[in-house]
Amino acid sequence: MTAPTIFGICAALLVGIGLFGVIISPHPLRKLLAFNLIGSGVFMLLGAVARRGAAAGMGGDPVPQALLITGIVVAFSATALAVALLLRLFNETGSVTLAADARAHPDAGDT
Amino acid sequence: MPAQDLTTPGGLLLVLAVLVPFAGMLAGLALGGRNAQRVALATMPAGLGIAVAIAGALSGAGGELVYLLGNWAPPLGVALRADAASALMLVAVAVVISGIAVYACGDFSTPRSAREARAPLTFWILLLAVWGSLNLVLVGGDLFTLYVALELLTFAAVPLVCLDGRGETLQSALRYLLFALLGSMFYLLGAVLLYGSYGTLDIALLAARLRPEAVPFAAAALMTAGLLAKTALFPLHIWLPPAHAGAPAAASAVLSALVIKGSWFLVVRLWLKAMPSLAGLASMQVLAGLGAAAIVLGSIVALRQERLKLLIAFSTLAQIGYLFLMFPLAFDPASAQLAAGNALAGGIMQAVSHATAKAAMFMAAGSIYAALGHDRLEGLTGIGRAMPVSMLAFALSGLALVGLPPSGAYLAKELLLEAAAQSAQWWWTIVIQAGGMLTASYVLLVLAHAFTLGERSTARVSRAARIGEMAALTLAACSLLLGLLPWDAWLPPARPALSLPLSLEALSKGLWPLVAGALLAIWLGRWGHPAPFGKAIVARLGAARRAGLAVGKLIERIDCRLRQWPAASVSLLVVAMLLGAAVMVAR
Amino acid sequence: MLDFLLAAAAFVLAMVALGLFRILRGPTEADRMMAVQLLGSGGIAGLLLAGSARIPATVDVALTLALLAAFASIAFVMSAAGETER
Amino acid sequence: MKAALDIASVLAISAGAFFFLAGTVALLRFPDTLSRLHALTKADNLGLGLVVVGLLPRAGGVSAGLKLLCIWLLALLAGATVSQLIARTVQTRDVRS
Amino acid sequence: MIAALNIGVAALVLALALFTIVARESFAACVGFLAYGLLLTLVWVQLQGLDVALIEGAVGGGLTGVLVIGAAVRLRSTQAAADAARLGMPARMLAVLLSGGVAAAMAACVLALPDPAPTLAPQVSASMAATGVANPVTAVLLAFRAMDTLLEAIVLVLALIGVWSLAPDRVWGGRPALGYDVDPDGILAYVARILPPIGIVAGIYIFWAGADHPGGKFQGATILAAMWLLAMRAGLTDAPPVDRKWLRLALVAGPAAFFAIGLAGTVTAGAFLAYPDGYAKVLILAIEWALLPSLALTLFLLMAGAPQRMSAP
Repeated sequence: MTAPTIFGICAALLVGIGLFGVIISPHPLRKLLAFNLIGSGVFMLLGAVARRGAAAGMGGDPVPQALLITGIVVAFSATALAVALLLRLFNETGSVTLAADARAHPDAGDT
Repeated sequence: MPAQDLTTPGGLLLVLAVLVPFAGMLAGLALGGRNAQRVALATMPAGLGIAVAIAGALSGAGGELVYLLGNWAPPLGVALRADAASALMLVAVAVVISGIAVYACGDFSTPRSAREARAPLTFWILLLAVWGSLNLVLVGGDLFTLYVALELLTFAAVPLVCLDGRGETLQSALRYLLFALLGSMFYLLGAVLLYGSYGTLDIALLAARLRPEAVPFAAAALMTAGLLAKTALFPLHIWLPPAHAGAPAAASAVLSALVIKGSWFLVVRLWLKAMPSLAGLASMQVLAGLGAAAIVLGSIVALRQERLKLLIAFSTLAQIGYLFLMFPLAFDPASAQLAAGNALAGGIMQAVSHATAKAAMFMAAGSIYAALGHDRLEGLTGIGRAMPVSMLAFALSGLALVGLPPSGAYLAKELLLEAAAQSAQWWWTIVIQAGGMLTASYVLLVLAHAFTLGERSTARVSRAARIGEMAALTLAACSLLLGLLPWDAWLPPARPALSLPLSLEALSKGLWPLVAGALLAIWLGRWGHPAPFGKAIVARLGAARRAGLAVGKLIERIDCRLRQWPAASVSLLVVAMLLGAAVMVAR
Repeated sequence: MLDFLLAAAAFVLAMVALGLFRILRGPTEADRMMAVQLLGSGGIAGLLLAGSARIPATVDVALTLALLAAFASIAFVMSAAGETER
Repeated sequence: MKAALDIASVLAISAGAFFFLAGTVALLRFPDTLSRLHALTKADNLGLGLVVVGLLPRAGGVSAGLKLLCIWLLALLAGATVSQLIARTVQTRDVRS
Repeated sequence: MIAALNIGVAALVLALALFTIVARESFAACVGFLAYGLLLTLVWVQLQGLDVALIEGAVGGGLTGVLVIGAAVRLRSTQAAADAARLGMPARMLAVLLSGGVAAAMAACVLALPDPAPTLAPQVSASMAATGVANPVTAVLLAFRAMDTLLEAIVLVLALIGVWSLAPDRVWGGRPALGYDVDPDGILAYVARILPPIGIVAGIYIFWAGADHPGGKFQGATILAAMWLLAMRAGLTDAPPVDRKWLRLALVAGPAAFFAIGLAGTVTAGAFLAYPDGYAKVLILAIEWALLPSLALTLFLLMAGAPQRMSAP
C-alpha cells in the first residue's frame, strides 16, 4: 500500500468519525471539534491527491498543496469565529445549548 | 488552449465587481467610525455602475465574459466567468444592497455622542463584505475560489445575525455558523474528489473532462448537499427561521434576500455549467421534490406564526423551495443534459424577484417593528392607516411574491410553466400553481390584519425613518414592475405568452391564486382576536377549521422536530446519499 | 540505515501511542496535560527519525513543532491553571 | 569513518528509543500523577536528546545541526516549564481537596 | 517498512480522532484534539507536503488547540447540561450507520481515483521560471492562484471583524481578553521572556525560507502571533485596544498592498495580479513582506478574541 492510499482511506474514516461526532455531540464545542476533524479529513484527502500527483521532480502536486494552506487558514478562521461566538453566548446566557429553540409555540393560542 | 480561455474585452469589470466592495470594506475598517458608513454609501454607485456595465456587455450577445487572473489560464490559473444569468444576479444584488443601505442609514448611523459604535461600524463593513463575496460567488470560475467565496459569505452573514448581541440571536448565529460550516465541508470534499479525478477545478474545463463515473457522482451529491445546507432548503433549514427573524431588519433583508441566493446560484452553476452531463432526471426530481416540500411546509408554518418577522422568515423558506423547481424543468431528454432555457430563465427571474420583494418585506416589517416596538400579528390591527407607506411596501412586495402581473414572479411562473409543458412534467405545474396560492395565503393573512379597522388604535412607540420606508417601497415597486423590463436581451426569448403582462388574461391568471389563497388563509391561518371579519368567518367554519388547524399543528410539529440539531444533521447525510443514489440511478 | 531510522520512528511512535492512551484516560486533568508534553518530545523524535533522512526540510517542521508545542502546552497550562485558581 | 559515524548514530538512536520505552513503561506502571509526570519529562527529554545526537552526523550541514540542537533545547524548555506548572496545579488541587 | 510506519501513524490518528469524539469531558476531548493536531504534522511529512506540515503544526497543532482548550476551560460549567442531552442508543446507531456509509463511499472513491493521477506539477514546473521563486507552492500561492491568497487575507480580516462584532457595546474600543495574573518572577514569566525572541527569529526564518524552500508568510505569521500571545498571556504586554488608528491601518496594510500590486499589474503586465517580466520575484517578496505583519497581527487578534474591557485611561 502506498502512502496516498493509506492516508486517503484514513481521511475517509476521519470524515466518518467527524460526521458521527457532529451528529451526536450535544455540546457545541464538541461539534466544533468534530467539524475540525471532518475538515482535517478533507484536507488529508487533498494531501493524498497531491501526493498521487507527484511528478516533474516534485514530491507532490503543488497546486493542491497550496489549496491546503488556504483551506487550513480558512478553517482556523472559522474555528476562531465559532469559539468567540460560543464564549459570548455563554457570557450572555450562562449556557451554550443549541437545543432550546426559538420556535413558534405549536400549542399556543389557536382560535 | 480552447478558444474561450482568453480574457474577453470587458473582463476587467468582473475583477472590479469583486474588488470594489472588498476595497470598500478594508477602507471602512481603516478609516473607522462614521467613515465606514460614508465609504459604504460611496461604494454603492460604483458597484451599481459596474454591475450595470457587466450586464450591458453581456446583453444580446449570449456569450460569456472571461477574465484570466494574472494572465494564467486554467487549469493552472484561476478564471472569472460571467454569463447572462450572473449578470442579472449581479445587478439584482447591487440594487438590493443599495436599497438596504439607504434603509440602514436610519438604524445603523453612528450616534452623535460616540466617535465610533460597534453595531454601525461592523454592519457597514459586513454589508460590503456580503456584497463582495456574493459578487465573487456569481463570477467565480474555479471551484476552490468559490469555496473561499462561500466561506467569506458565511463569515460576513453570521455576525449580521447577532448584531444586537441578545442571547437568542447569538444562539441562532452559532447554529447558522456550525451548520453552514458543515455544508462547506461537504462542498469542499466534493471539489477535492473532482480535482483528484480530473486535475482541475475550473468549471469550463471540468465540464469538458467529466465522465459519468462513480467519483464525480459522489462529488456532485456531496457538493449539492453541502450547498443545500447553506441555502437552507427543506429539510436542512435548521438555522434559517430564528436567524432571519431575529436579526435587525436591515440584516434580515440582506440574509433573506441575498445571502441564500449565493449558494443557490452555485447549485445552478454546478449543474448547468460544470456537470450538465451528470444530471439525470432522477436527481433533479429529488431537488425539486425537496423544493416542493419546502413550499408546503414553509407556507403552512408561516400561516401559523404569531410574529411578522418569523412569518416572513418562513416565507423565505417556502420561496427557496420555489427556486429549486427549475432543475427538473431544465432537463432536456433529447440530450439527457441540463440545458439553459426557459427553466433557467424562470429560476433566475424568480431569484431576482424574490430578492427585491423579500428585502422590501423585511424592511417594511422592520419599520413597523421600530414604530410599534413589537411585530405581533395581533397587534397590527389598523397599522395600514397608521403607517401607509410601510404597509403599502409590504402589500406590493407580497403581491409581487404571489406573482401578480407584471411582477417578476409572474414572469418566472410563466417561464416555469412553459418549461413544464415543454418537458411534459405536469406534476410540477401543480406545484408551481399551488406555490403561488400558498404564498397568497400568508400575504393576505398579514394584509387582513393590517387593514382591518380595529376598535383599538395601535399605539406607536416611535416614528419610523421616512427614508427607510421609502426605500422599502421602492424595492417593492421594483419587484412588482420587473416583468415590464426588456428581458429578451438576457433571457432566451422563446415565450410568446409573455408579451403582454398587463393583458386581461394575464391579470385573471394572476388573480385566481389570490382567491384560493384567501380561502386557505381562512382555513389554516392564525386569526387573532382583533380581526373581527376573520373571526366571524372562522367561527362559521367549525369542523373544517378544526381539521385545518390540526393539519397545521402537525406540520408545525414536524418542522420543529426537523429543526433539532441531530435530525438536521442526519437529514444532511440522508440528502447527500439520496442525491448520490439518484445520480447513479439515472445513469 | 533508512530502514533502521524508520523502524526507530515506528518504535518511538508506538511508545508515544501507548503512553498517550494511558494519560488521556486521566483521571486528573494534570495527567491529560502531559499528553501534549509527551507528543512534544516523542512526536518530534518520530518526525525527525522518519523524515529528516529523506526530506531535509523536516527539520524546519520539527523546529516549528517544538516551538508551537512549547507554546501550546504553556498557553494551555496557563489557561487551565489560571481558571482553577480563580 | 562513515561506518563509525553510522554505528554511533545507531547506538545513540537505539539508546534514545530505549528511554522512550522506559518513559512509557513508567507512565503505564506508576500509580500517581506526580510520579508519572516525573518519569515522563526526564525520560522523554533524554530520549529526544539522544535521537538528536544520533541524527546530528546525518544532518546536511552546520545550520541543520544547529536547528536540531535548537529543537532539543526548545523541547527541554517546554518540558521543564510545563512539568513545573502541572505539578503546581496538582499540588493546589490536593491542598484544596 | 515505510508502509508499516504509515499504517501505524494512520491508526494513531484515527484513534485520537475517535477519542476526541467519545471522550466524556470536553476538556479531555480538547487535549486529544491538540495531540491529534500535532500528529497530523507527521502525516503531512509522510505525504511530502512540507509547506502544509508547517502550517498544520503551527495552526492545527498550535493555535486551534490553544483556542479550543481555552474555551473548554471557560465552558467547564456547561458540561452537565451537555451530558444530560446525550442522544439515545437508536439515534446513535443511526448516526454510526449514516456516517459509516459516507466514510465507506468516500473510501471507495479514494480507491477509484484514476491511475496515473492527473497532476499540474509539470505545468507548475514549466511556468515557475516566470515567477522567479524556487518553491513551487509559493509560486502557486502568489502567482498562479494569487487570487485565492488575496481572498484568504480578506477572510482573516473578515473573521476578525466578526469576532469583534461580538463585543458587548459598553466595551467597544476596549482591549481583548483579560491577561492572567502571572507571578512576574515565576517560571511562566521567565519562559514568556525567553521563548518569544527565539520564536521571532524562527518565525522570520520560516517566512524568509518560503520563497525557495518550504515555508512562507502564513507559517511565519502564525509563529509570530503565537509568540505575541504567549507574551500577552504571561502579562508582559497587553493586547492593543481595538479602536486604535495604527492597529486598523496595520490590519489593512497587507491586503491593501496586495490589492495595489495586483491592480498595478493591470497596467504594467496586462492583467490583475500579473507581474511584469523580470519583476515577478521582487513583487512577490514585496507582497509577502507586506502581508506578514498584517497576518501576524490578525491571527494574534483572532486568538485574543472580542474586546472585553475598557483600557485604562
